[in-house]
Amino acid sequence: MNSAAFIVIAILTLAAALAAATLRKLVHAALCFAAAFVGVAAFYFLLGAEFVGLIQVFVYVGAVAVLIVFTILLTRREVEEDRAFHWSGALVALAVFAGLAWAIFKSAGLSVTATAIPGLTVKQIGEMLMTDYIWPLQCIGLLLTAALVGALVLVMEEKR
Amino acid sequence: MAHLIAGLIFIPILGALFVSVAPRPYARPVALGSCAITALFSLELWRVFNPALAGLQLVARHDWIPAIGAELHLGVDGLSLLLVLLTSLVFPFALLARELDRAFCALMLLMQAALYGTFTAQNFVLWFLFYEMSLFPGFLLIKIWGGPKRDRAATKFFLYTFLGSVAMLLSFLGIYLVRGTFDFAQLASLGKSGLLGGEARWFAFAGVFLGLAVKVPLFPFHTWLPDAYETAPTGVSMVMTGALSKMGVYGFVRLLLPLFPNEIRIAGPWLLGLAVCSIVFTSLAAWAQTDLKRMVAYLSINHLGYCMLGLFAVASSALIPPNEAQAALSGVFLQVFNHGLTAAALFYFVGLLEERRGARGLEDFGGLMQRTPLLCGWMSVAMFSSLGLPGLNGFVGEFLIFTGSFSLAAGYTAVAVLGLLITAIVFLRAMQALFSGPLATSCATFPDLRARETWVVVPVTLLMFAVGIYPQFICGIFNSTVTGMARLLG
Amino acid sequence: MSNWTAAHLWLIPLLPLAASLAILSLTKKQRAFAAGLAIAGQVLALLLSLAAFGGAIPTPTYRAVHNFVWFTFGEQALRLGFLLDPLASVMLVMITFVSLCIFVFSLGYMAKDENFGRFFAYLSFFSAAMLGVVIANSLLLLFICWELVGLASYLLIGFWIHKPSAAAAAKKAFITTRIGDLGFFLGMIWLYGRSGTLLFYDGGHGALETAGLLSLGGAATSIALLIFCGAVGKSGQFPLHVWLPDAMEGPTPVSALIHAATMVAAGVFLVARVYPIFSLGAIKGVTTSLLVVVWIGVVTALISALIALAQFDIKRILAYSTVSQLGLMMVSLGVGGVAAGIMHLLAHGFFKALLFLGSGSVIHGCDEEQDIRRMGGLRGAMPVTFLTYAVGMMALSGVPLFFAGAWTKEEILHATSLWSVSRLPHFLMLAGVVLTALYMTRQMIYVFFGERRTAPTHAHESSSVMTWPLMVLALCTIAFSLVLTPAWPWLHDFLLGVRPLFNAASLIQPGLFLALVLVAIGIGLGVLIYRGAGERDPFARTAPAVFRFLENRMWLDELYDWTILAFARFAAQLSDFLDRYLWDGLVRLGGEIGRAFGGLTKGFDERAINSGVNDATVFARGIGRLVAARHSGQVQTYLGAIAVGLLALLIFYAWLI
Amino acid sequence: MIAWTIYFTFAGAVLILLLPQALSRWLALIVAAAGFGIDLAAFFARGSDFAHFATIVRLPWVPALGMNYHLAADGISLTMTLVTGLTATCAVLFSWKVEDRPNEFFFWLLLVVAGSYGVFLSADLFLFFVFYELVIVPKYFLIAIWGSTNKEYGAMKLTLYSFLGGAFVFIGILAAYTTAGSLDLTQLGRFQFSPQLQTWVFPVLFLGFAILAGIWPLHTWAPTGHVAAPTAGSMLLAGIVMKLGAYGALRVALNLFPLGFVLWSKWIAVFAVIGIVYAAAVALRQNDLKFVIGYSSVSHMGFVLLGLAAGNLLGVSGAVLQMFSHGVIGALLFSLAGAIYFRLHTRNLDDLSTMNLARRMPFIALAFVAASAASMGIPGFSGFVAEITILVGAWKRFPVAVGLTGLGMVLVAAFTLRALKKAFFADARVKPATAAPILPNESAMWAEKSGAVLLIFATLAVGLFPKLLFDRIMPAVETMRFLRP
Amino acid sequence: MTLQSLLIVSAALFCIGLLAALSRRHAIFILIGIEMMLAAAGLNFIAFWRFGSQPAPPTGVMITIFAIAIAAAEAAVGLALVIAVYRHYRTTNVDQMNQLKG
Repeated sequence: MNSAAFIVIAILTLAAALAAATLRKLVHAALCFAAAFVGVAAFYFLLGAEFVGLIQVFVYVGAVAVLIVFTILLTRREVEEDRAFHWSGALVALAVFAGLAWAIFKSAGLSVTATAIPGLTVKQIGEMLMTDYIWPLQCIGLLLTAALVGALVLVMEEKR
Repeated sequence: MAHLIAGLIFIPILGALFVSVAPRPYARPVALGSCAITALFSLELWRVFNPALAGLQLVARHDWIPAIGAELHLGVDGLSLLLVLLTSLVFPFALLARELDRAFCALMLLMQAALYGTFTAQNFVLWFLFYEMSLFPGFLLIKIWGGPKRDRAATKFFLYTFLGSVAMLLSFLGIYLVRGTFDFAQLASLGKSGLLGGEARWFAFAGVFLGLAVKVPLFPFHTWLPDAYETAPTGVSMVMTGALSKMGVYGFVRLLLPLFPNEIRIAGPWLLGLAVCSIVFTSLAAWAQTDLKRMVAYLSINHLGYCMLGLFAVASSALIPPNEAQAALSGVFLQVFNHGLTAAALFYFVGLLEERRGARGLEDFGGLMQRTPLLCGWMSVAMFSSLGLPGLNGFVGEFLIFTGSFSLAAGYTAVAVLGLLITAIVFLRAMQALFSGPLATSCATFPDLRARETWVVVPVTLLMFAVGIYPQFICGIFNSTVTGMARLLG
Repeated sequence: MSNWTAAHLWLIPLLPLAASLAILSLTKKQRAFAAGLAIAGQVLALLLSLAAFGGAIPTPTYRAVHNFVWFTFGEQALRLGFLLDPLASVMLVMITFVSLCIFVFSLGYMAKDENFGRFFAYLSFFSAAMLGVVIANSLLLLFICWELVGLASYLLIGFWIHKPSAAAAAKKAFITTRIGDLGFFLGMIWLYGRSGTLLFYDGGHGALETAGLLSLGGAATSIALLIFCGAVGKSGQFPLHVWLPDAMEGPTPVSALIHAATMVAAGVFLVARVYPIFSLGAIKGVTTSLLVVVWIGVVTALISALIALAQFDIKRILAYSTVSQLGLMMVSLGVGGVAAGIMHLLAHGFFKALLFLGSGSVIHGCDEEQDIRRMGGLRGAMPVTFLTYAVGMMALSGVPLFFAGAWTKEEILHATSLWSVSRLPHFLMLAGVVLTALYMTRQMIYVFFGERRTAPTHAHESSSVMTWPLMVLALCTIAFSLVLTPAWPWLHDFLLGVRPLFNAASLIQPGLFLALVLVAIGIGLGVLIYRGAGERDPFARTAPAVFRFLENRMWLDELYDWTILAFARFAAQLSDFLDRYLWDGLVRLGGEIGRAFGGLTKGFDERAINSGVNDATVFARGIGRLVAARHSGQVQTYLGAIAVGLLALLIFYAWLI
Repeated sequence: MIAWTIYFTFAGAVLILLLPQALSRWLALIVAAAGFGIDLAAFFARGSDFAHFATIVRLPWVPALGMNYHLAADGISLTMTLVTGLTATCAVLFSWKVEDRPNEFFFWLLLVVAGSYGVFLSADLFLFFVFYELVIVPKYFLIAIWGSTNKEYGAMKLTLYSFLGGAFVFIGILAAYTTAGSLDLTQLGRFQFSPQLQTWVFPVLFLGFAILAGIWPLHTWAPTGHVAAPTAGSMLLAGIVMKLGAYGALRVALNLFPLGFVLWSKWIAVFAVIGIVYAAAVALRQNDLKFVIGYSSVSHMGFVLLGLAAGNLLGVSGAVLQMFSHGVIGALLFSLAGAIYFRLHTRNLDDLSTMNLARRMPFIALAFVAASAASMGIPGFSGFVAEITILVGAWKRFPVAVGLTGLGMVLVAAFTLRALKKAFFADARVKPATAAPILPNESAMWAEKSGAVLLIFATLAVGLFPKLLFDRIMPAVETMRFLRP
Repeated sequence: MTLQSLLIVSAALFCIGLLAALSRRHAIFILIGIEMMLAAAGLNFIAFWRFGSQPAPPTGVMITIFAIAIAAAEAAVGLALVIAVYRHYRTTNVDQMNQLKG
């Protein structure tokens, strides 16, 4: 079952991602982007990291995708299509992929299958966040606040 | 009593410090005071020195740089004491030679310290330290206070000597590598059996020889000297000829002869040839000079050539009869002292003339005898002393040198005697040009010897007479040393 | 008394020396005091000498030696000593006596000189040194005093220092004698090296005693010849005689004392003193060294006698005559007549001093005029001088019977006639006698006879302080012959250490007649030739070329000037040149090579190494520019670069595994 | 205790940024002097173990990769920290009159010093490398902002060379790490690397370090860098930074790869000797005083490399002593050149020769004379002892090299003398000083005086009593592995 | 479903993101590409956690959570920048934004 689900999800995700990267219309691309991220979330579910998957959906699909669409709308008039495409980028990407894939295949001990594990509960995650990862959490909080403020400042109209 | 030697070395350094912080008018008194103290120290050294012993005395020995076998090893034997006394003698007079800056006094005192150190150090590294220490003051003294052409002369003096020093240093490093010691006495005891083997010994020999030959200087390494002495201020010329050039001779006696007896024996004819060239060519060159100071400078080389002749004659003979060796060595030591005294005095007189006339060419003067009989009289004494007139100091040393070396190297000595003749010609020519004839108008207002000058001239001249008439008081210092050295070389 | 004097022999030279030093410390004003000191010193020295002489008379082969250690070197001692033997004692008396006369004469002669005191100081100093030579029992001490004598001579010749010619003559004298002295010096050190001592007599160990002489071996000839060099220089023998005539630039008393009576005789004395070395291993009284002595003497005697014929300076004539007589003495020594030579030396000391003082008196009287052509007819104006001069002239010419010179000369001729090698010296010396008489007659005629010529219009006799010494010396010259006659050859035997015997018969000898004849020929010829001679010399008229040759002293000075001196000067200039341009040039070349090397490396550093690095940088930057130009410097370029970097890392990783 | 130099200096650097400008130089002086004091105290501490690279502090840093914060010290390190402290103090003293952004200036300056302390004390390769690279950046700013003649060029060249060297070093470190699996210098010092590896890693590593030590022909950064740098920058460059390279070569390259060293040592000697003679010859023809001194630094560092190449106790000890000695002498020479430039705004020897400086600046002239003497290797100054020891050491292996070095020594004397003559003792009597009126502040300030005196004293003290240093250096050298490969 | 296959997928996702970031000229596409690469990295973390030896502390999960948070912040700031830049230059094409050019 898992394998089948994996294959399906993988195909869907990659296809959506490819579409997001190559479609000319910005809005379409944004939608595909959202779809691809749903796919990634599905992977998380599949791997037993349900909480992360949920966050992925909330943050990306719920927030980032919407943000992108808003941005597109805000700058819509002039730029709704992006026709320019540099094939050199594709080449580089392909080469990198080839290299990575070669490295992955070459590396021994990667073809393991998952063993059963007890589920990772949200409670556990919360406890860890509040104990071991308290400093990173605080930093992230600070960062998010700063990003929020920064984004606001950037976007605010200059007062004449 | 070993602190006496250390005191000798440190007092001039302290004096230099005092001089450089003292107000300008006090510079010379302070410097002279320092000289007086060191002179007292030297006299005390003479008093406690036991002339009956051949070896080192008043030895002070401490670790210094164990890594390279350098020790603080001081001591005196007869030769060292003689040169220490000479140094103590020459410097006060040199300081009296002209009006001085603070820096001038300080540098002179530094040089004095270096000289005391050179003459008493018994370890090569320490010796080399002092040997080189004299170089920089010498350079600056010429460079700053010298006459025309001082730049070139000072540079040549410094670089040439430095080149020699480096060669010598490298040679000694090589010796140290093989023998593991820098101690003079130990090296000397190893010299007989050959310090080094193969080609290396010739390199080492050549290096040491070059260093010392430049310093003395020996023909043809002498060309720095006329330039340097000519341009140096009077006091510096006095010191350089009176004491500094003795470092080279001392080095020959202390280093080259004991360390390389076999090499010298092989190279003997060549070395003797150089010594003879030194004697003949430089005196001839002196003849061709018109500048008084340059003339005296050349004659200075000539006189040191006699020392070299004596030393090489002793060292290059296969079988050294003790009598001749003792005669030659005694002669060399006496000559070292005498030349220091006489040549310094000559430079002093030339300085007096230059001070009065503002020039020092032979043709710049004339008929001085009528105007300044005292100056001429005393100066003539110095000149006759220099040309080896009996009754004055120069003769005794030269007699002994020639006596010793004639038996050992008759042919060379016979040629070298020419030097005595040419020296006489040179001096008489100078006397004729300076003292006789009608009084030159440019010299018509010369003052005769002033009181201050008399205080320099009279003691020095009396000493010349004293050594010439009763040399025993100088010979007594080094007789045992000579005996020991002759035994070592024989 | 004699023992005391012999032991305190050093007092004799010391007294004049002390006087000399004392005078030097006086001021110029204290003239009388200075002269008094000098003369007092001399008188005391004379008295001591007489005492010593007196002590030496009673004992034949008297020899008092007093040695002492001068200084020690190494384990050895250098010893000096004093010696009193007949030779020394007669020399002492002669020197001090003649000196005293000359000192007194100088009182008058130098009276007007500014440096009167200094003159006496020098004279005293000379006297001290000369006495030192005489009493030395060590070749070294002799050499020391010998050199000091040379110094004194130098100072006195150049006494009128404002005269350039005097200074030049002084220099010439010192240097010429020093050439000989160098030989002496070498001989001395050679002797020392061989025998290990320089003492003449040392109780059997001296250099002149059997053991010492034996140790010389084959070197004796060379040593003797080298020592003879010194004598040649000092005694003005050919070829080093050139300085002596020039030395007449000094004041006349100096010429009398040094260049006639004493110093120039020192060479003869030296040869006599070390005669054992010369005669070592002699076969029939002949050795190589003595042979050389003889021939040098012969050549000198003849040459200078010839030159004397053609001179016009009154003192120069006497100077050449001195040289000639010294040659004669050398011949005498060489052929074995030591005593004869010394006797002639002593006699010559008296009469030549007399002649010089006489000439001094003439010069003084004629206002410093020295050219005999301008004198003439002074007989009347200067009677005392004339008479004493005549005595001297006859003594020198060898007029027999009453004059010392005749006896000694006869003795020498006798000695030469006995020489086993050749008779030639004998005949040549006979010719010399004729020549001597000839040139002295010429001088007498020019100076004292004939008409008065240019200069001496108001010529006058000298003061008594000058004439008295003349008279004393003239008397001595005559009286001295008493101890020289073959009838009672006291001096001869005293010198040889034999008791003299009186034998009136031996007064009459064939040689004496021969001498008489020869002198008569000489004087007669002189009178014939020079009678009525004017400004122009008769000889110059008859043989102008020969005369000019002789007048110019055979051009020997010029010859030396063009050959030896020119060579020496050239050598000096060459040495200087080599020093400046070759030896120093090499040093400078070294320096220049260093500088050039510096320049080369500097260029290499800037052009090759540094610009190489710069070029590489520029090249790298160029590539960067190229890449940047393609992507116009965007964010994505950098991103791409990162990706490429990732790839590179991957490849590196691949390479690692 | 010695570790505090690092912290103290870093803290001081940060603090300086916060303080008002007027106080910055005082704080910098205090910090540098305190560092120097600590160095002295550590150096003369009784009973210390100078022979071994004894750990001072060791904290895990990135345990997974085996990186530790590991500091250690032996006689060599202490000697190097001593010269660092001394040079730093004097550099501050000679920067007393920096008016332009003094806070930042002293900040960067102290950063260089702190980084150098770190290099000399770190016992972990990675830490070592971090400190090593840390020095480069402040150096760039010091030169590019406060420098003179052609400063951008000089700064960039210096930085590029440094990074190039750093890259080589990094490759070497990676190789060592991947092979031995440790970054700890003491552990690596016991690890036996395979001969093949040593054969190629040693030259890479050594070259990386030697670039910073100014090895010929990769030396050209040194003169230009020195010339471009401000006085204090030159002093630090000559006094400390060049030593980083030599120290690294000794501590890492030689000690870790002794077999490689044996294989390559003769080439090191060849380049060292070329460097000595060549740089001296180039210096003979330079007209900028600082260029002369810059090339002299290269020549002197050649001695260090020659000593290292000798690879025996005397040679290496001499090399360490020469590092100290040149640190002091180079700093002294540069400081005096800087003092002249500060007053006259020229360093051109031809210009200076018309100014009669010996009369106008007697103190500086005197100090320069002493510095020249020391630089020429006149006995009594530290240079002589170091050179003689190096030569004794090198003689055993490279006799010909020693002979050539003698030539180099003469050339060194020649150019030093030339610079001395032209700068101070030119014949003003012949050419009267036409230009350059006497400026008001020509006599040396107290700061300069005390700095120069301190340096002269140091070189004299070491020259006369080298035992002070040798007693600490030699045991440390003796325990090093390359002596017995 | 092996670790290998998951890594391949994440590598593919990363490269697609790279493609977007490199080849497109619109700022938003670049942003999208970067987000994809980040997601790929997160996927790797989760995968390594899941396939690593168990039980293990959920470090991978935690890092992913933080990465998502940071990515969100980044997206927010990035988009705000796009808007600000658009206002300024009236374009969102990065070809015209070359202020970084040296």
